[in-house]
Amino acid sequence: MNQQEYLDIARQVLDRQLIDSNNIPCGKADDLEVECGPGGRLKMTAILVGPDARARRLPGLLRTLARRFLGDKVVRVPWGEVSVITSQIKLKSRASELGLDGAERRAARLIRQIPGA
Amino acid sequence: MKKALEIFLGILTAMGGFVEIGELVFSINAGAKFGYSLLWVVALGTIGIIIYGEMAGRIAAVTGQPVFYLIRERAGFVVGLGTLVAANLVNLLTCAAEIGGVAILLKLALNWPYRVFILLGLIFFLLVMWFLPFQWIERTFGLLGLLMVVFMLTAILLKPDWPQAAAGFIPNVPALESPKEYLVYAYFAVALMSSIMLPYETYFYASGGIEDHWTPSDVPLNRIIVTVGFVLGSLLAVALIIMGARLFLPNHIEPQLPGSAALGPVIVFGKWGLALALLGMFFAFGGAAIETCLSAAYNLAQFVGWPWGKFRKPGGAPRFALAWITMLILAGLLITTGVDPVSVVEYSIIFSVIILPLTYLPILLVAADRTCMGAFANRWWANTLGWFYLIILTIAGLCAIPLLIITHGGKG
Amino acid sequence: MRRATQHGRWLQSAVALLIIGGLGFWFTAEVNKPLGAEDLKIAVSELRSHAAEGRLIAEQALSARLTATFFQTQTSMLRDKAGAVVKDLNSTAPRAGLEEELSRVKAFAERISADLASLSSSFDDRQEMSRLQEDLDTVFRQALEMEESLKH
Amino acid sequence: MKRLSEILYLKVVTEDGKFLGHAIDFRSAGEPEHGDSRDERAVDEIVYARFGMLERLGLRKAEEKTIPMNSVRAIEEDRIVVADAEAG
Repeated sequence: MNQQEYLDIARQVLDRQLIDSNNIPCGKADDLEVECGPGGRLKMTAILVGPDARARRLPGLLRTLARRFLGDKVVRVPWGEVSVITSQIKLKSRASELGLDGAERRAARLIRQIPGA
Repeated sequence: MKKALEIFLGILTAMGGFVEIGELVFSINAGAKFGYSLLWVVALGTIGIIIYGEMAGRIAAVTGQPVFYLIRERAGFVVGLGTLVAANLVNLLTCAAEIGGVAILLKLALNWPYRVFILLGLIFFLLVMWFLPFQWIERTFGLLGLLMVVFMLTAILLKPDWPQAAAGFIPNVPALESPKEYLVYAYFAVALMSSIMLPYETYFYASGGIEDHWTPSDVPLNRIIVTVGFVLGSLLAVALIIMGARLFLPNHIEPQLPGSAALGPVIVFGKWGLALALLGMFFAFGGAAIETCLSAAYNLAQFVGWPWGKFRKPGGAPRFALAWITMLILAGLLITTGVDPVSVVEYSIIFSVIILPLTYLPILLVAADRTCMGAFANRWWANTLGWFYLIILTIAGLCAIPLLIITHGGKG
Repeated sequence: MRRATQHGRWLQSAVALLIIGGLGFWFTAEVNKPLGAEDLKIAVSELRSHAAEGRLIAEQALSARLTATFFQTQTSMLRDKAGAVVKDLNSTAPRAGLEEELSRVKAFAERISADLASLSSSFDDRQEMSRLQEDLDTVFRQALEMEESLKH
Repeated sequence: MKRLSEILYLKVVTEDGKFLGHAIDFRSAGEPEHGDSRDERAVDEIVYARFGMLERLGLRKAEEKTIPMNSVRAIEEDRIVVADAEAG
């Protein structure tokens, strides 16, 4: 819907929903990796997903707690994987290929043991 | 034709799902303490929930985004997380209270030990949520919750003083004996408002729209369902207030038990009234229990970006499924400790006033935003009303806890 | 759009302050409060309400509009509520000068919960039921009077 | 190597210490991705704004200004320093 000729990284990428090539939700853009060149040059190189990326955005004590209880896993999705940006961010590969499906797979193994799952 | 049926069912579902244990208790007590004079709060609250329910539904239909996507994207990660925690705490408390309420109702009908019924209720809900598809759950409980209509008939047959009742719809403060009484009045106004605008209704409604795969073409449907459904639903709250005013006020009773509510239909219809009242409340509370615990799972999954929704089989959204199962069991454990469901829900309602602004602000911002809503963005009047309610709710939120403490939870 | 963060932050801090302050206030209030006229009034009005409801239920049962289960369960739940009031009253010491009122309230509380207790087992005994109904009626009126007197 | 969350909302000041506002976003030229592929996206402008009480309460929209990245002198722990020329 937005036909603007620029991209506002914080407002249009950060905290947005990621969906993989099969349109399956696979996490949020919890943070972004930016490369600082000489002077003030900045480049976005990757989307970071996972508990650690989230934890780092919390204030002091909460951050340590979050790290302890939710682990410090973080998955790096190279910017080259980004396919389409609308209100969601569509990726080019499947969640499994990007390593974004770990927890989901473990939960599935558990749930599938219940009849009717 | 199919559309017409969908609208019809949607309306009835929204109506049947409108009242839960907290709203029931607060409405009856509002009537039992202050007669008809708090009816205006029901009107105010109903318009509010219609405004924001419609916005949330419209956003879901147009952008496919549920409430907690918006909260995280617009309010930011930290504030969003705060809202998530608060919202799900309220969901947990409410869910626990509804389960307790259901157990009490079953006890009133069969008189086995209370905790046996908590367990049975829990198992029943788990099975229903595991096996039934979303629409079935929503409609079964919504439609059977319509048995609550017995309270409307009761209210009418109790021959209320209609002109006086009508006057109650105009914002007013009655002449009361002591300053303390005015605080109690304020407390009930805030609580009633909150019980009608409980945040989970918006979370659930918007996520439900996505469960039903709404598209922009469903925007009118959404509008009709919200407006007609919630107005009809609020008539139940009105009926409960009238019942309180006509039956409990003159008898100097301030009902503290779900069973007390059934006395109205009993007096008018005898044993049949009793049966209908108990059944109606059973499905109303049960529906609310399921909605609150699903909402909690929706909120969490939407905030961290998991696959979610009942339209996916549990195996297709495993963490979502785990979330609602855990939620339901936690609620069950909480209520098994023997805490009084009614006081639990009173707290949850007061605390939810505080998260209402945090929930509604992002909805308002997105609904007003042309870049993502396009032609479906708010008109000026929707924005004005939206901000109006946001201010009211912020004020209410600021008064909520002080009032709770000063008035000893409305006891005086 | 992230402007939201700004008012969000503001709202959140307000909320946090409210919750913490509120809970603190609440807690201190709960811990060190001797039983004042206020609390007595609240206790009496609760008892008054329970007595009145017991009376109403008895009346409905006498005109055969209630099932045995509902009657028994509802009345025994009411009894528990009255019992809880008794417990509260016994657990806290009254403020000076209120001893006499306190003992009267306790008397009400015990009488009412006793009445409700026997009421819940009187479904098949109409005479007993109407006797209890009358008794609850008298306690109710006395409680109502006392409530009024405590208001001033 | 930094994270967006570390530089978002930093103070924006000129070399002689004049406070301009807070960095509320980083703008990159070129439409949002729609199928095309690039391995990285350069940031071209910093979007900043001043937040008074009214803006915080949401009663007034904060006025957004932008600074081209090439006039950014340094990105420090707690602030972004830009050339004096931008102070206007």
